[in-house]
Parts: sequence; structure tokens; C-alpha cells
Amino acid sequence: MNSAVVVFPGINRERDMARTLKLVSGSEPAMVWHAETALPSGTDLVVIPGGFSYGDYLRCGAIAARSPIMDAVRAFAGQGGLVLGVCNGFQILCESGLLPGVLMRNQALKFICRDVYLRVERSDTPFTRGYNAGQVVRVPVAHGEGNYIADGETIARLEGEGRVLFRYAAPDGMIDPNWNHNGAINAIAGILNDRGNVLGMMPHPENHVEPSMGPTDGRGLFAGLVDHLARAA
Amino acid sequence: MTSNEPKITPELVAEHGLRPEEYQRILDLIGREPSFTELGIFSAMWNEHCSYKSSKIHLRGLPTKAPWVIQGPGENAGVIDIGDGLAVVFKMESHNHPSYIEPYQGAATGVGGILRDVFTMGARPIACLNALSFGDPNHPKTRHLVSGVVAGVGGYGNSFGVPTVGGQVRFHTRYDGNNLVNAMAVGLAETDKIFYAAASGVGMPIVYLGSKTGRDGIHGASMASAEFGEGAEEKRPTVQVGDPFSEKLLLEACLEIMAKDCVIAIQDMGAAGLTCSAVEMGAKGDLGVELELDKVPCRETGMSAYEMMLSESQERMLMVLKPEKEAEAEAIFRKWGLDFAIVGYTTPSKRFVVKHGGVVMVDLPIKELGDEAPVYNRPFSDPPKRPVLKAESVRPPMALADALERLIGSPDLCSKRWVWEQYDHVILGNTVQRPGGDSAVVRVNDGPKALALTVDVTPRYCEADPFEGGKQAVAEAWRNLTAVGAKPLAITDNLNFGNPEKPEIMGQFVGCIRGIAAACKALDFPVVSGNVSLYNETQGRGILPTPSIGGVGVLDDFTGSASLAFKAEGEAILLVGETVGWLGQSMYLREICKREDGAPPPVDLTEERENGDFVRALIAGKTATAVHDLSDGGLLVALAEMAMASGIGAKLDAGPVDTPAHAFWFGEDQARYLLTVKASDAEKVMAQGRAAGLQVHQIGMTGGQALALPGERAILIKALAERFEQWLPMYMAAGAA
Amino acid sequence: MKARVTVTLKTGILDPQGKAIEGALKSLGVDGVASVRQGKVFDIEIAGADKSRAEAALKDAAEKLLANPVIENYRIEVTG
Amino acid sequence: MKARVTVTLKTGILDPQGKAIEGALKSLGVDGVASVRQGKVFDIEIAGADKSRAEAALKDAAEKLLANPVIENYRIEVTG
Ligand SMILES: Nc1ncnc2c1ncn2[C@@H]1O[C@H](COP(=O)(O)OP(=O)(O)O)[C@@H](O)[C@H]1O
Ligand SMILES: [Mg+2]
Repeated sequence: MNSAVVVFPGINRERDMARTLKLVSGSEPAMVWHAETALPSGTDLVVIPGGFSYGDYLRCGAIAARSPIMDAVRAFAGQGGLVLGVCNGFQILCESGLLPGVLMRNQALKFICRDVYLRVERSDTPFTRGYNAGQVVRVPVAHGEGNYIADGETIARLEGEGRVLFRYAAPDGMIDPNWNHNGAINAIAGILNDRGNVLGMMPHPENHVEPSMGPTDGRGLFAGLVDHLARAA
Repeated sequence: MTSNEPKITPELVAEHGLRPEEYQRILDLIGREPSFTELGIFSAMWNEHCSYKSSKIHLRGLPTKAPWVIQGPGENAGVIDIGDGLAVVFKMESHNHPSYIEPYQGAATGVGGILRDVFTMGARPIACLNALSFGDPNHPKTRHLVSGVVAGVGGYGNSFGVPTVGGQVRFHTRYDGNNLVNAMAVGLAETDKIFYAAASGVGMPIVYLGSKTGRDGIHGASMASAEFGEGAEEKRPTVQVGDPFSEKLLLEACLEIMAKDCVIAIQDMGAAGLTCSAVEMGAKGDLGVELELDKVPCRETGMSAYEMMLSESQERMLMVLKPEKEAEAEAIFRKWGLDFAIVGYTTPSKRFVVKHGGVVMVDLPIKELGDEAPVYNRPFSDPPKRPVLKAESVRPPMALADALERLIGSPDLCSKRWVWEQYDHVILGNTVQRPGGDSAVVRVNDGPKALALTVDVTPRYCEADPFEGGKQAVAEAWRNLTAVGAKPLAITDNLNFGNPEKPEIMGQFVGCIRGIAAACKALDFPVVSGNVSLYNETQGRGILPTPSIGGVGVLDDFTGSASLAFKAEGEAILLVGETVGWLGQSMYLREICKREDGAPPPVDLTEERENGDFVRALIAGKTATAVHDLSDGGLLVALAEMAMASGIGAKLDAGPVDTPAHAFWFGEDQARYLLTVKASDAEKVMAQGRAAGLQVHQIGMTGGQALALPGERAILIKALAERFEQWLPMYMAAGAA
Repeated sequence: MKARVTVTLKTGILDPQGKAIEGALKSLGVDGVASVRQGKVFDIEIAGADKSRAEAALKDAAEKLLANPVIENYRIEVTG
Repeated sequence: MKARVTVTLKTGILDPQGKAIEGALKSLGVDGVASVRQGKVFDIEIAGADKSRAEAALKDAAEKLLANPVIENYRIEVTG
């Protein structure tokens, strides 16, 4: 798997992401600085990691979404390339127009770092083939602005087209406001673009992949991607 | 030295916090009247914060050496060797007053400052901790302060990208007008790539790095600077605003130029900014420094030499650069979007010369600026010894079960989840043990090595008996590191006290330091860095003496670390250490009996060491399945914490007949641990303990869904956990945002 | 030239911050507060003296970056 | 009654937000941007029709909560 991790000033989970990509896929990702205008040739997967790009000043992800490398990411996605945005990456994808909607401040107006439970809604996508539909996975979140909203029409489309891939849930998989820590509409934790090749999600699967460190539920996402790309090749 | 600077008057001198005799010392030293800018520089260098004038002679008594200490106190941070060519760089620092004035920014810039101290030395920060003391929960400002401080600590660390993995939060009315914010940062470096502040070589370029200089945090001459003209009020912000985004860039840029071998010396600009950093670099290297202020990147126009020299704008550094590396270093800083300017040179003269607009504004002997700072041996008086409170004299006002429920839901003992969930504690992917245990455990690189980190102090003990309290703070840190299986290596201290000009406060200070020193010596646990914060007083009333101790230990293999949660039903619960039932200064006495009196529990350092070594060996041998040290609240509270962490209860035996039950279960005797072992191992472990001359007794078995004490109603773990988690969120939700 | 761009949330978009402030003001006993919504202002210095050119630049700034049209409206004033 | 409280940073106080936005606008090529400072607005509905009473309440709100006088200035407008 040839992955590329895009690094904006202020991004701070790029090392976590790179370590996980290496661990699961066996190959080192390329680190791509925001001022570049092209992705390394042969890239199969672009990852925009978490952090506080440009301090998240103005709105989270807003400034990064307008940097030069994002034109290349847009073109890559336009050709069907796989793009994964995690946390700040999700926010950047929304701000850049690659995904609909916006991430508002958490309902409780506080940054929250804790393990949450996600219900995987579908397993027939490149991002979730490592899971079973309905499976509940435990991964950490760490954000102040993860409260997903979009207008009614957009939400209806996302739901209607099965583009909500992850939802915050109780450990038993039930959707329950008590387990929706940021107040996202329909408990949305991760969504797909209309073409199915761009995923944005708030939680950090990359932080739960090593057995010696604790839960490994995040691994399925990356393992699924490796598998998908291997088959496509 | 002309210009339109104000004339030096006795009032101006006083406003700079300099006493007449201190001013006389300046006159004697330089043989003339100082310029206004020079006065500002003296005031910055000779204030308590920079000169340690009240504390210096006492700090000298702290043990600072051990074979694993690479750098003790005196640099930006302490450095210890953890083997495999790796070093840990760490320090703790206070930002108390700013956090009272502007809680969010005050706390945020406190975190920013300590992170800079660590990465200035070439270390990548891998963890932060914080110790917070607030006033009475019912004081009208407390909630606002808690909310702002916690958001500020989190806001900076989360954005910078370092996990905040541990700390302390306490409430007491004695912090009403003086909340404490102590922030600790821990970084990792290679032992042969540590960077220091001492300049070397004459004619070397001095480079200014980072953010631009503004009029942030210029203290002292409030009236004097008002003479500068209209809008003086507007020009005099005393609160700095943090910019974690810039600091993150500064970190990456600094580590990059260090890796490229561009740096001779480097120093962050902290308190007294450019002044302190430039003087320190020169003085430590036995060199003079000449600065050209017209080259300093400024955020505002028309800044005077005085303002530039005293500005405390954040996210800045000063570096002595290898001249041949100039272009390379500059390119790195430009890439990260940061300012880079050569603002001066080292000189052979041992003088500190500052020019502005072609005029020499400052010309002072550089070594004397620091070395000749006044040193005071302030009078101190030992506080009266408090009587030892006999357990028999304390009547239990309620049943044990009720007391436990009340204690576990009290402000100091309740869960601090509300706080640490606002801190990203998992970023970097190395947090093996998250907040909530005895020590945080953070993997080093990809392991198997790991660090154990903790911050501890029990201010009520320090107040009742400074010497025992100082010992206890160190012993508790050592115990917490031991409880996860780590070998304790070294500490940083942050000494928060009231007004040192009062003999009784000075007595607390001296007593605590002596206690700290005694414990450090006995436990081979030297002090490698620290910070002193004095004058924490409002309306003549000082804070509780609060010497926060930040401890660092090492584990050879993180997968072998112990945690406090019970692991299985049917295991034997062992208590290590002697229990006499010490109620003086206990949480039970304060929260249940509403009394704060008596002598605090004495700390037997030999016992501390023997018990700790015994427990650590049981962890290393994988015999101990869960471990927890005993502290605030005593035995029953510790048991409750182990049970709540696991959801498994315990069936407990009756305590000894000759100790009152409430004293046995809630007494705060020191040097104790609780651990669980397989039932089949219990006899063997107790025999080992006896053979070593230690007290090791079985007190019950794990199992069930409650804590079952003989003769008491069962205490359901679930109900207990609800109380434990409830207080802080409820308290915070009850007030205005 | 000095200008101000004010960015406010569109009607109908939930404003948790505004709500929290509203609650806080009420519990502080501030008289008669019925609702609060929070927005942002940007005070911008623009080079040059041509007002209509400045306005065009500000519009550009607002649309390219300062406001997110999914949730926000903006208003421009050149103040002098 | 409708009112707006505008809270801005005092001169000289560092505005990291403004600085980052300024940089972004420049690199987006927005014409002539020299500096940006960011502030907040609060659009507040006040019950009753007494303007001076409303102003007093808003002043109270600004001082108690909306602005931190150490670093911020505020301005009140009752708009109708
Ligand atoms: N209480 C203390 N115990 C040990 N060392 C201390 C103590 N207080 C200060 N020091 C040491 O004195 C030096 C100067 O401290 P400080 O002025 O706080 O550093 P900085 O200039 O980095 O802010 C540091 O090396 C610090 O570690
Ligand atoms: Mg320093």
C-alpha cells in the first residue's frame, strides 16, 4: 500500500498515523508537506491526520482546506483515489468541499478525550471491509469540535445512500444520546462522499492498533484498506 | 545613555520592586546611576522569580546527584539517563498569579512555558502533568477558575500535541485568592544530543527565533511607562496570550536545526524575556553579549528598549548559532513560518550591551547581573509542633459505610475525570496507563521501555508539620512510581508558599525543603529541576504550603506495569506496611469530623524504602496482580478505588481488635500499599514479607459486587462509583458557564 | 483603510455557545436576557484608498475564507 | 429589543487567530490585506422596551461575562 500522509502546520497526530500505517501495511507512508503541489506518484491512499492545523483558528480545518496540496488531494479524489480524513482531517475535508456538512463545537462546549463505541454501519466499503456490519468497535476520540451537522436534505441523502459508516453507540450497539459525547446529528461519527472513496471520521482508529497497548479495534479499518488495495492491484 | 527615558527617582526604584539597599548595591556595582532600561533589567534579574533571593541558600541543601543524573538544577530543565542512550528532560513550573487574573490564558501560557523549557534542551516533549489547587468550592470565583484553568491547560497541550497524562486537583479555602497552577513537562532526547544555555566562542551570532515581540506582560513600572504618552492604559497588558500553534512550529523548527547541528547554545525566553535569556547565555559562557534592538522582530510599533528587554511575549527563543550554518538555519525557520533574526553577537568583554537606534541603552557587567543579585537569609520560625491525636479521642460520627460514601464523593477524593477528559491523554500513541491510576505510564519510543510519571503533595500535612510534610510529598511520589512497578529516578519540585518575609512562612519553606532533602537522600531520588513561587497571599493570608513534587521513574518493559484495578475474583488482598490508625490531619478527620488538627502521619523513610522495594519485586516477578499505594483517605478509600476501577468487590476481614475501626480503615499511616495476589500465593508472599521483617497481612478476598465489611451494610461498587464520578461534573454544571 | 467583516450563524443553525452564554447570563441574574447568539468580527486593515476596491477584496476574503456558507452569513462595512 | 455586544481584543494583546487568518488571506491572494484582528459579537434579545434599562443590563452582561477587561474591550449597541 502506497499511502501518503498530508502534514499541515499544526497537525499533530501525523506520527501516530504513520506508525499505524507502517504497522498494519508493512510499508512506510510518504509524509507530504502542505506546501507541495503534487502527491507522490503511485499513491493509493491519502490520509489527512488529526491535529490543530493552523491552530484551528477561525474555524477548524478552514485554513488548511485552502492550501496548495488540497488541489492535488481534490484531483486525486476526483480520479477515484482513496482519501481518509481523521479528526482534524475530517474537518479539513468538510471545509474543502470534499465532504458535506460541518463540525461544530461539542455540545458540552468542552474538548473531550475518551474511548467511545462506534457502530459500523456497513462492511462493503474499502474503509470498513475489515469489520462486519453492525459490529461495535472501541476507539478513542479527542476533539473539541466534532459535532457533525448538515442541512436536512444533506442528512437525508447521507442516510438514504448509506453514507454514514460509523455512529456513536452504546457498547451494545444501541444508539443512545448518553453515548453520543459530542451531540452529532444522528450520532454521526464518520461519513463517505457520494462516490464512496472519501471517508471522514472524528475518532482515532490509529490509536487502537497495538495489542500490547490495549484495545486493537482500530486495526480493522487499516487492515481492510490494505486488503482492498491488494485485491484491486 | 540619553534618550527620553524617565529620570530615576526613589519612587521609580520602589515601583520596580527594588529596596533602597538593593538600589545602593546597583550603584556600588556599576559606579553610576543606571539608565531606565538598566533599572528595568536589574529589577527583572533581581526579583524573587529570577534571582531566588529568598530561597537560594535553602535550595542548596537539596540532593541533586546520582549516577543517572546528567544535568541537575541550573539549566532550563533537569536531565536523567534512562539507558540505551536515552535521556529524560523534565521540569515543573508555576503560573499561579496569571491564572488567577485570566484563567484560560494564564494556564495556557504556563503550559507553553514549561514545554519550551524542555524542548530548548533538545528533547521532544512526550507528556505533561499538572497540579492544580483551587479555593473553596463555595467561593464565588472558584468555578470560573476551574473552568478556565482546565480549559487553558487542555487548550495549549492538546493543540501543541502532547498528552497530558496526570496531575492533581484540590480545593481548600486557603487558595481562595491564590489558585495554583503547576505544570510539568517531560521530554525525550538522546544523551549525547542535549543542548545547553551557555554560549561559547567570541563573535558568534545570537539569533532571535519564534514569534514577534509585543508589549506582553511588562511588569514593574506601571506609572513610569504611563509617562510615555496617551493610551498608556492600552499599551500595558500584563497578561500574555498563548499561541500553541506557533509553539508547535517552534518545536519542530528547533528540533530540526538541532538535528542539523547548527546550535552552539539555546535558551527560551521565559520570565523577563530577552533580558534573562541573553544574560544567562553570556554569563554561563563567561562571555559578553551585545544586542542590537533594531533587529528584534516586533509586533507593535514604537517599542522602547525598556519594553523590548522586559517583554514576556511567548513562543520565543534565543540561540547562539554556528556562523557557517546561518543560511541553513534561517531556511528551516522560514519553512516553518517563524521569525529568524540575528540580533547580536557574543563579545570577549563580559559586558551586557544593548543598543537601540544607535544609542547604547545598557552597558552592564554581565556576570554580576546574576551573581551579585541579593541573597537573603530571611528569619524563620519553626511552627509549633501539633499534638498527636489519639484515635480513641476521635468519635466516629457515622457508620464506616456512610463515611466511605461521603469521602469518595468529596471534592478532593472524587474522580477528576471531568478534568482529564478535557486533556488529550492518548495522542502520540504511547499512553500505557491513562490518568486515574497511581502514576501515568508512557511508553518510550516504541518500547519496551516506559516512564512512570506522577505529581504529589499533601499541603495539609505540610502546614501541620513542614518537615514531615516535605518528606511525605517526596515519599508519596516515590510510592506512586513504585506502585506501577517503576524504579523511581528523580524529581522536579515546585515550591508554592506565602510571603517569605514572614518568619512563620519562611519556617514552612525551610521545613519543607529539609523534609524534601531528607526523603530524596533516603530514597536515592534526587532533585534535578524545580521552581519557587512565593508571595502567594491575599489580604495577609497565605496559601497552604504546597511543595508539588513531580516524580519520574522507569520501567524496563511497559507490559509489566501494574495497575490498581482488581483483576479477578477470589484473589487475596494483602496490605503491606504498618497500620496504627493515624487520624491526625486525615481526610476522615477533615471531611467526616469537620476538624483539621493534630500532627500529620510521620514518614519512616527506611520503612518506605523497604516496603516499596518489596512491592516492586512482587510486580517484577508477576506475583502482584493489582497494586495501589495508600494515601488520602486511607485503607478503605484505596480499596474502594481498586474495586471501582474493576467493578469487582471485596470481602474484608475485621481489623485488629486493639485499633478503633474508623482509625484502621481511614487512618493515613504512610509507607503502605495494597496488592492482590492469587489466593495460592498469599501464604508464600506473607512469609517472604515476614522474613524481610516487613508487615504483610491478608485483609480479605476480592469478589462480589460490593465491599463487604464485617458488621456493616454492604457497600455496592456501582453506587460508590456513581458518587465518585458525580461530584465534579455536578459542581461545574451547577454554575454559570 | 479600516473595515469590519461580521460573521453570524444562519438562523436555524444551533448555537450551543450562544445557548450556554444565555444560560449563564440568566443565572448571573442579568436583567431580561431572552436569547443570545454568538458570531465573529474581523477588523481588517486594507492597503489603498479605493473604497470599492476594498469592498471587493473583503467580499473575496469573506467568501474564500472568513465565512462558511453552510452555516454562516457575513456582512462587510468599510469604516474609514 | 435587539442588541449587539461587540468584544474586541485590546490593542497590543497578541491575537494568534487574527495573525493566522491574516497569513491565510495573504496566501490566498486577497488584495491589499494588511492586518486582521478577530473579535466576537453577541446578538442578544432583551425583554422589555426600556432602552436605558436594556443598556444597563447589557453593560452588566459584558462586564460579568462577555468580556474579560484584562484583555478585551466591549461595545454595546441597542439596535431596535
Ligand atoms: N525548588 C527548586 N529546586 C531545585 N531546583 C530549582 C528550584 N527552583 C529552581 N530551580 C532551578 O533553578 C533554575 C532556574 O529556575 P527558573 O528560573 O525557574 O528557570 P527558567 O529560567 O527556565 O524559568 C532551574 O534550573 C531550576 O531547575
Ligand atoms: Mg527556562
